[in-house]
Amino acid sequence: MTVNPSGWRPTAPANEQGEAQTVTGNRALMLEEPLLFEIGSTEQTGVDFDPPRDGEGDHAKHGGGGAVQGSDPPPSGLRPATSPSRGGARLGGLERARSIGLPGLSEPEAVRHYTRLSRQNYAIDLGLFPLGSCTMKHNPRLNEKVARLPGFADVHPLQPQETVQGALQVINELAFWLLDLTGMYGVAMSPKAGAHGELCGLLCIRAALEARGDKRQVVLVPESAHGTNPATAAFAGYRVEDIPANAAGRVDLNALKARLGPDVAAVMITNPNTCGLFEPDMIAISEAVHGAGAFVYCDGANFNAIVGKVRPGDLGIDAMHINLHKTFSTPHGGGGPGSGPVVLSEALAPYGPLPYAAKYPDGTYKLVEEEDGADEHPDAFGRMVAFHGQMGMFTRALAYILSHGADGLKQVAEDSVLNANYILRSLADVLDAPFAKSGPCMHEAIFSDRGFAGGLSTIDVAKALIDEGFHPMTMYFPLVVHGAMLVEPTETESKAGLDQFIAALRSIAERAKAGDESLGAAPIYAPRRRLDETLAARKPILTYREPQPAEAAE
Amino acid sequence: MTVNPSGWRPTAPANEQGEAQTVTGNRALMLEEPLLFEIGSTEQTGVDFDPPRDGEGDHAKHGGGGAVQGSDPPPSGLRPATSPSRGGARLGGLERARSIGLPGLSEPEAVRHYTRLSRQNYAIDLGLFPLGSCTMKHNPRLNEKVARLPGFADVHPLQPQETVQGALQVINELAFWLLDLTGMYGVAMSPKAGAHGELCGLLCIRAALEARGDKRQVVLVPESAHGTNPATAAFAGYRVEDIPANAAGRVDLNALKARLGPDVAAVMITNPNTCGLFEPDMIAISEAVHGAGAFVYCDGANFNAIVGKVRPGDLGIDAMHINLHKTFSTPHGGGGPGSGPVVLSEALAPYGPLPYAAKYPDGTYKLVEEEDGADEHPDAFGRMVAFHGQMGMFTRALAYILSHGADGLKQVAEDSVLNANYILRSLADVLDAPFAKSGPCMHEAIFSDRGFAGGLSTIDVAKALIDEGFHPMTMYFPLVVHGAMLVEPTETESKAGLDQFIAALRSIAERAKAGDESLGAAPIYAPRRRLDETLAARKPILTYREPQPAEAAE
Amino acid sequence: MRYLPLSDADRSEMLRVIGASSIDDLFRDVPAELRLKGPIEGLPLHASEMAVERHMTALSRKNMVAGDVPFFLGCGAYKHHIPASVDHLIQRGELLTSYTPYQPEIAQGTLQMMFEFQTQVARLYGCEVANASMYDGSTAMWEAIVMAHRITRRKTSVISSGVHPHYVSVAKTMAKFTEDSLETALPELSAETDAERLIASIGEETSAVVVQYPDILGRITDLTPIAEAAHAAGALLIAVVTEPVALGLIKSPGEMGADIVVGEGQSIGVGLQFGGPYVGLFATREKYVRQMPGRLAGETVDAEGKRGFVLTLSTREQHIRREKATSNICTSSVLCALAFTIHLALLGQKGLRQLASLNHARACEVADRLTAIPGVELVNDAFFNEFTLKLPVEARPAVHAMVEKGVLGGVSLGRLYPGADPLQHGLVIAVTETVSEEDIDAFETALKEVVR
Amino acid sequence: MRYLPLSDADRSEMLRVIGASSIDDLFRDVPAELRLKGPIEGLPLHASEMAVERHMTALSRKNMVAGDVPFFLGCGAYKHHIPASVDHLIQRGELLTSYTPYQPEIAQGTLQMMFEFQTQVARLYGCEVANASMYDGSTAMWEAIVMAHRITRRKTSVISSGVHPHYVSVAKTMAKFTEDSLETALPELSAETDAERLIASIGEETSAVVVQYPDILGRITDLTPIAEAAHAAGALLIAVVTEPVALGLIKSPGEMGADIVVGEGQSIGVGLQFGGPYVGLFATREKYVRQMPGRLAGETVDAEGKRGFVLTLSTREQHIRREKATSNICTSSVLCALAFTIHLALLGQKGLRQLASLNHARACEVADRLTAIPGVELVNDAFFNEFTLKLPVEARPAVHAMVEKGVLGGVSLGRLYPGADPLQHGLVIAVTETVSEEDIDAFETALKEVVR
Ligand SMILES: Cc1ncc(COP(=O)(O)O)c(C=O)c1O
Ligand SMILES: Cc1ncc(COP(=O)(O)O)c(C=O)c1O
Repeated sequence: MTVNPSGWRPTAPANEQGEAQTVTGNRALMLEEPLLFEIGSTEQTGVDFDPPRDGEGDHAKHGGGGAVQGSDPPPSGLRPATSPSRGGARLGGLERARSIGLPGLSEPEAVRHYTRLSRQNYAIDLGLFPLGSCTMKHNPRLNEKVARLPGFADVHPLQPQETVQGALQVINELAFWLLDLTGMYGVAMSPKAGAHGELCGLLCIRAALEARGDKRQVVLVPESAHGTNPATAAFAGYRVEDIPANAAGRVDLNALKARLGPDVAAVMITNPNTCGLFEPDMIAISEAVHGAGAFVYCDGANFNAIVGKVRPGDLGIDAMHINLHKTFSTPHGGGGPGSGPVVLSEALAPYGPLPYAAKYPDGTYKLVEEEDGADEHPDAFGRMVAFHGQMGMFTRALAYILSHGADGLKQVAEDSVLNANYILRSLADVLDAPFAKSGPCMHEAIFSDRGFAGGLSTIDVAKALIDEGFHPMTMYFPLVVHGAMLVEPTETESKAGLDQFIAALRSIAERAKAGDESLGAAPIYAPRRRLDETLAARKPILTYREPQPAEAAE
Repeated sequence: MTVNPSGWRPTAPANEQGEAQTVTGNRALMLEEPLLFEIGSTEQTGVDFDPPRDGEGDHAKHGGGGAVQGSDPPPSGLRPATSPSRGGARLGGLERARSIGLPGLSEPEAVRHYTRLSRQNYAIDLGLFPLGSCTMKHNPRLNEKVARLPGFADVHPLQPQETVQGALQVINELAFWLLDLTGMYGVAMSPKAGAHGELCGLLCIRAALEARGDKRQVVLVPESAHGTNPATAAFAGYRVEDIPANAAGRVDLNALKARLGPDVAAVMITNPNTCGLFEPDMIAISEAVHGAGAFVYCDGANFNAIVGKVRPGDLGIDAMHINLHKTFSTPHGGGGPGSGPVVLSEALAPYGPLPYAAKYPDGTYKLVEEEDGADEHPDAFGRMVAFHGQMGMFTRALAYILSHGADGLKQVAEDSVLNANYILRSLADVLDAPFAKSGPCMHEAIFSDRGFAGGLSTIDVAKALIDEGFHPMTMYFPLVVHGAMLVEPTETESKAGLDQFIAALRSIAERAKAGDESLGAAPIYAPRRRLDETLAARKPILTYREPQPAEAAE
Repeated sequence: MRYLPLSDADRSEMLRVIGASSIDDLFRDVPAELRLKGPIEGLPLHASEMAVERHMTALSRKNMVAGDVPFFLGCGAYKHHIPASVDHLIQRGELLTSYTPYQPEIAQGTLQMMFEFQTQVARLYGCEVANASMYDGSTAMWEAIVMAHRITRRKTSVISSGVHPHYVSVAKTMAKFTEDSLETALPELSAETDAERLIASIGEETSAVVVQYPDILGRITDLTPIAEAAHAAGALLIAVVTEPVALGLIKSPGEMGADIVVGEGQSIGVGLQFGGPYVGLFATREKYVRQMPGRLAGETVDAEGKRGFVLTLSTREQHIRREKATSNICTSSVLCALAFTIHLALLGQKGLRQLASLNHARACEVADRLTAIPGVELVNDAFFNEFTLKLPVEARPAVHAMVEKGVLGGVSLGRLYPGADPLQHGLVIAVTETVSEEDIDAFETALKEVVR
Repeated sequence: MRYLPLSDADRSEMLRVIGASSIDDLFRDVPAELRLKGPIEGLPLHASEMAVERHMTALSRKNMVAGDVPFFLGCGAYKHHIPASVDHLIQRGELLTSYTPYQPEIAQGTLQMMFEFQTQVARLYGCEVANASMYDGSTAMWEAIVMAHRITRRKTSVISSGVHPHYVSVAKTMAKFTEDSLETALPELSAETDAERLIASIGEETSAVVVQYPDILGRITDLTPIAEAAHAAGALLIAVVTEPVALGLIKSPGEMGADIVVGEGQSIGVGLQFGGPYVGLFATREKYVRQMPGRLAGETVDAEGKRGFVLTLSTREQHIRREKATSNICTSSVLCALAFTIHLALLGQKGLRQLASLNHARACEVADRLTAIPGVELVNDAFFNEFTLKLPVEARPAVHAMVEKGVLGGVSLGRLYPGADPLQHGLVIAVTETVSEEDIDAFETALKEVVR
């Protein structure tokens, strides 16, 4: 390992503040960390094994210890099982001979490597994370605790059902409350994330249409929709067409009506939409769509704004996915795992996938799989995943729903909307808010880059927020707003926290309008300055390659 | 809360690098955090209670929820016990009327407050923590896991003994291995930390002396001893006198012999001593002390250097405390909890305190308390603590000992000594190592500030190490070395980590000798620059006081 | 409510600033008649943490815990010991509560770990590149089939009968809608895999051959001939690995010529969790990277020339390419990938090899012990840590009978292939390092009793 | 070995740099004949994490878990529900694995939390200042007696019969060696505390009066008269609080004139842990701060004028003053103090008051239910969440008999005061928010049966 693990060299351009450089490249608590492959060794391991017996001689040389040596009192747990004389003899000649090239770390090195790396991340636990459309709310620690109860964490998906009644009850109870909160008829629990839920919903629609021998080809998607919507429609074999928006940032009802026809299978609406606005014509939209023999898919990623306030089932929606990792607080974990249950209308429920957890009058629970599917759920369109869905997210989401309860969830929606409108109105004088005149927003506030001095754009504002100690908002999405800044504070932010954010964004916005070039250099205090994404894409380096001896020397 | 929670004001002296200041005072991931009392409110709480029943109306107004409202399936766990109509009626008129002034935080605010604060700390998990005499080694995560098993974490100290056999077995097994590793005769498990163990040891000695009607008044302690040694001797009612050291940094045997006499109760030796040196005359010392009718107390804080290599019992020691939070890896936690079991010679064992966990031939365990003490342990000098000692540390230390085993612990001592000598020899050319000529050191290397340019001292080197991403070594201790720098790497550091540390310290040492004034400004990258300790001591502010309206305004 | 920081005073002050008279004012776009008047019906009001914890604990106790009994289940999910430090580290707020690393300057932790993960997966699979995770093994397999379709512009894939039946149903379900055609078959209780059938059925319409290694019955066979046959016909070989620990001991699919290797990563770092969340692994050849689904972390430099990492090749992805994306995946399974990379970094090659050989040795012992029971036959010639027994009785009732004796004694093929009569006597048994001598004794005793 | 990063190659390279021929070369100061030749005898060789975890788990399962049964024990250790976030936070490496904050520039996290803790403790106790923690309540009480001795230059303290017997034994043990004299007595099973005896026995040799509040029998009484009497005689009042939750509902000792208030903080954030580690709380008047033992965090500014915190008034402490220090304490119980401050910050005044009133209401209910059992009498008039019953039978066997019925039904005074006949029928019962309706039913049934 080189003394200075970062790429930094004294010859590299000294940064603006002409900082005193350190020998290590570290800056006190901001520590540079080399790659695993630069510090680990294939001869090192952070996992010990109990001593070999005959036949395990194979890894005797790897030095398992002799925990069984005479000990008084003899630690009962410390006796490994013996193993047979024939170990290693039944691999059909497929032994892996070559080095795999996987470095190992001792536990102290590993804890330090990952602790240091983690400290280079921003997270909800550090501060406001107003990433629009992502609902980065606080993740309750109780949820982490219950998900780790051995009765949930250490249970195999194929255990006989009499041994997993509690697990099935969790799925069933959560399904029950999701239906209660959405006013829908059925729910598919197995989708692994929102996009997977979208796919599940569209497949239900397609199955329903095919059941009536109807081969429709087109799915209509607003321009403002999240990328997963068109991608999913295409993945499900549909042709995607745009729905135009009106000046108020909503679906243009008349344009939609005009386009509807016998070739349209479904309309995908996001409500509240990605501009953070509720679709006031939702019922008219649903009626028009149903009138044309199509179905209404609702992207429920923004359900947080209305949970406990209005039930999607009352809006004429046929299918909607719910991101448990957004509205129901399961941690995002740097990019998943998520969970995307899909609630279904009476028309679509029969086509939902297998398996599902059913409750029987005698209080027992059953996982309905292919075997019983034929009788109990004959029209199921199929199966979306191996096993039964994201159990680890179900336990967390159920704990969250029971913790908040009916009163708490209503408050969640109200506070998330209140926080967003507070930001919207507190900054409307310095930032262009294209839809502000059309009234209040829902859970997120959207601004444009209108009025910024030439050469400065949304990204400069975003990066300057980093220096101020905040995660930037969603940038340049949705596409319908120029240089969009989509700010979703969520309900778990305090007023004091919002006030600090508003003050910071206000000053940055003023600098952007005044043409303060220094914004272009932001961030200056983060672990890294702006990164060269073009270089990364032009010649992709996607895995580590050991340096040639020459380089290694340095 | 003010927008800028730190004391920083634009008017304050801009720091050396003339950094661009932020509105919030934050620097990207280095976040300023106000005091709990500045962000919390006495009306806010992060703990919910279940709904009031008659008589608990008392806190009904605090809005407990109605978890019991009709729910299907009824979450069984969600029913609180009812309470009587007389609640609050039996306080003997002592109700607390006045506001307590304790602010509360919601869970999201609390998680953020403490996460941000934690990020202002250095820790073993971040990097090398070579604090001499403190043995800051890696704390295995397995230990944290086992200490939290409900069977250990959720057991009451006064449960009937038939319900805590496993807990008693842990104490007994750990005691068994500590005796095995030290070659001593008995062990007192209840002391809460090293200093408490010292006290326990001296009280055993005093009890033994009094048992033979011997009222000795003096305890001899080397100048190089840790402050707790003389403090403990005084606390136990003894007069403290110095033992001089020789040029090689060891106890001056002849001077000691000369001082020994009928008034000397005990000699407190640290071995390996606080200069990181083994006392080669230890046996001669013990013989001399015993010859004079006194006892040998050994400060075992440095046991890590010799564990599994030599048994203190073979060195003629009568009592020695073991810091489980050093040698046996229980986490230091920012200043405890620790645990300081004391191993005793045959001469002192009868006087050890109550209670203790005894194993009986039938395989059962008994906690011997005052009740049975009279029969089973009549000479016990008394009791050191309520209950039975640091169970949470015992489980961790036992897991550690079993994990390392006999071979692992020997390796621990060897690697800790190897690492220290590697540092000693790698820096001997740039730093003055007063005892280097006398041979190898044990687990820690000591340097002096000899050769630093005028105006620069040990503290400047220490603070510069902070910028380089390391915790400083122990400074100005022991007192016998001028500007002492006591470096204890421990065995859980990799060679690569040591090489980086050596390179950093080398460059700083060179700057110190060259008189580089900028060292005086270090640290510049830490959450705070050097703090004014004189001001803190001159007018102590030890608790928060709400600002007067005037100040509050700003 | 403990998760909500706003006080009533804050709320009214904020409404004042906004210029709204009431909170409902802000919901004015929601048709008034549909707005719920009070807390929604049915759901109880909020509950204390203690009450919720007790409810969840009560539910958890209705399940039989794998770690509490002799346990021998596999078939796509394996019980391995996970070092305590893994869970400790992934619970750090900076990893647990961060989002997909869209802002690389303050997401280097996740990005570097993704890059390290990609490298580990590629090396474990013997491939050139890997992505930063898919949902799980079953969805990864479908994405691989679609990817092969894109690369070869062919629509027919031949799926080995040794592929996990859930994986096959997922593929069949999707194929219905994408008009891909899949050739599938039921496995047979024989030591032979269907390699020959596969090779025979490769044609010029074939986009890919899909094989599982080790397969659903625990069988392992050299993939080289299949790879050669596929390549000769211009088709790809897709290999599916449900037990990554195996690759510490046996050849990687990449070494044997597989073009795309996908699989389940659950075995390493993730745990059983009743089936999810798990983590899909996905690796392939460098030349196909632009056809690959999922997130990719790539190396670059920052404005000061320091090395750093970013999400890259996003032009493959839905948020840029929308309907033209290689997949609709967005949120994947990064936290599980972090657990995987941490556990694998702790193991390293040395530990992984020890773990794998310990698993195999233990499995061999169990196979010997159980086949000594009269009437019990071993189906496999070769296997890693999982093998199939042919019992003298139907396996499914036998499994339930063993539960009565407190033993979780494998997965019956009847559970996986309901109605497939020739398979009803098949019992698939997985043996890992967590199996103790006492566990083996208990299993042996229980099985003896239920087969007699 | 998994905790040791050095490889054999590293070791020999390092020996080369050092110029030593072997590792034993470095141990040359240790008499050769005493150096162990190989691994020490007796102790087994190293073991896998899995094996150690299994051994420890097996031991843990030999204990009856408080949370699994109806549980009513107190007497200095109380079972309260601790929010999951508390343990999550104190497990952050930056808090768990840091040392005493000697380098304040990189220890502001611990230091600010200490400062916040000191403020919370002072306010809870109704005092001006508090330190950053002692080992536990019992050692804190002894330190308080020594401190009073220093302040008053008197050596006799009068200890209430209501003080926890373990605390008294600790004090007696120490007093033997410091020549302090302590006046103590056994408690009586009456509603009255010994306040009058205490007042009566105050003389001009008295350094301090020591009372526990609520006391060992759960009794609470106004401390004001005792404080006045003590002050009139130039003595101090030391109050001991073993259940801090009580102070959410009843007057603080400080409000009633106590000069030093010490106690056990375990109830808040720490948990039962079979008796340790716990955390000692220590508060007093500003004017006595320089006589106070233990660490203190104080506010100051850094070179840029930013507010920061440091350890201060160290001239009281052993590392500076050595034999003249106010105490020999060094490592105290900071991590438990952090758990305490986090839990108390989550509660806040509002939550603490709710928690305390819930505890009291529940305790009142249990007292009513149990005293309805024929022959069972309530000793207390006033109490918080703990009270004493006089049973018609000896309490100690009754407690064991209840264990047979799966109920942990309180602490018998026979356990605390072996041989003190008048107390043998006394049973001390603590009731907290964790007690459910079902627990109360089970307890009532069990007690009925054992007293009949
Ligand atoms: C509006 C919208 N739709 C769909 C998705 C996709 O959900 P997921 O990332 O869980 O697949 C997201 C999440 O980013 C979203 O914001
Ligand atoms: C040499 C020495 N003796 C005694 C002690 C006191 O131990 P503790 O802090 O556990 O009371 C220490 C710890 O700092 C020490 O280093």
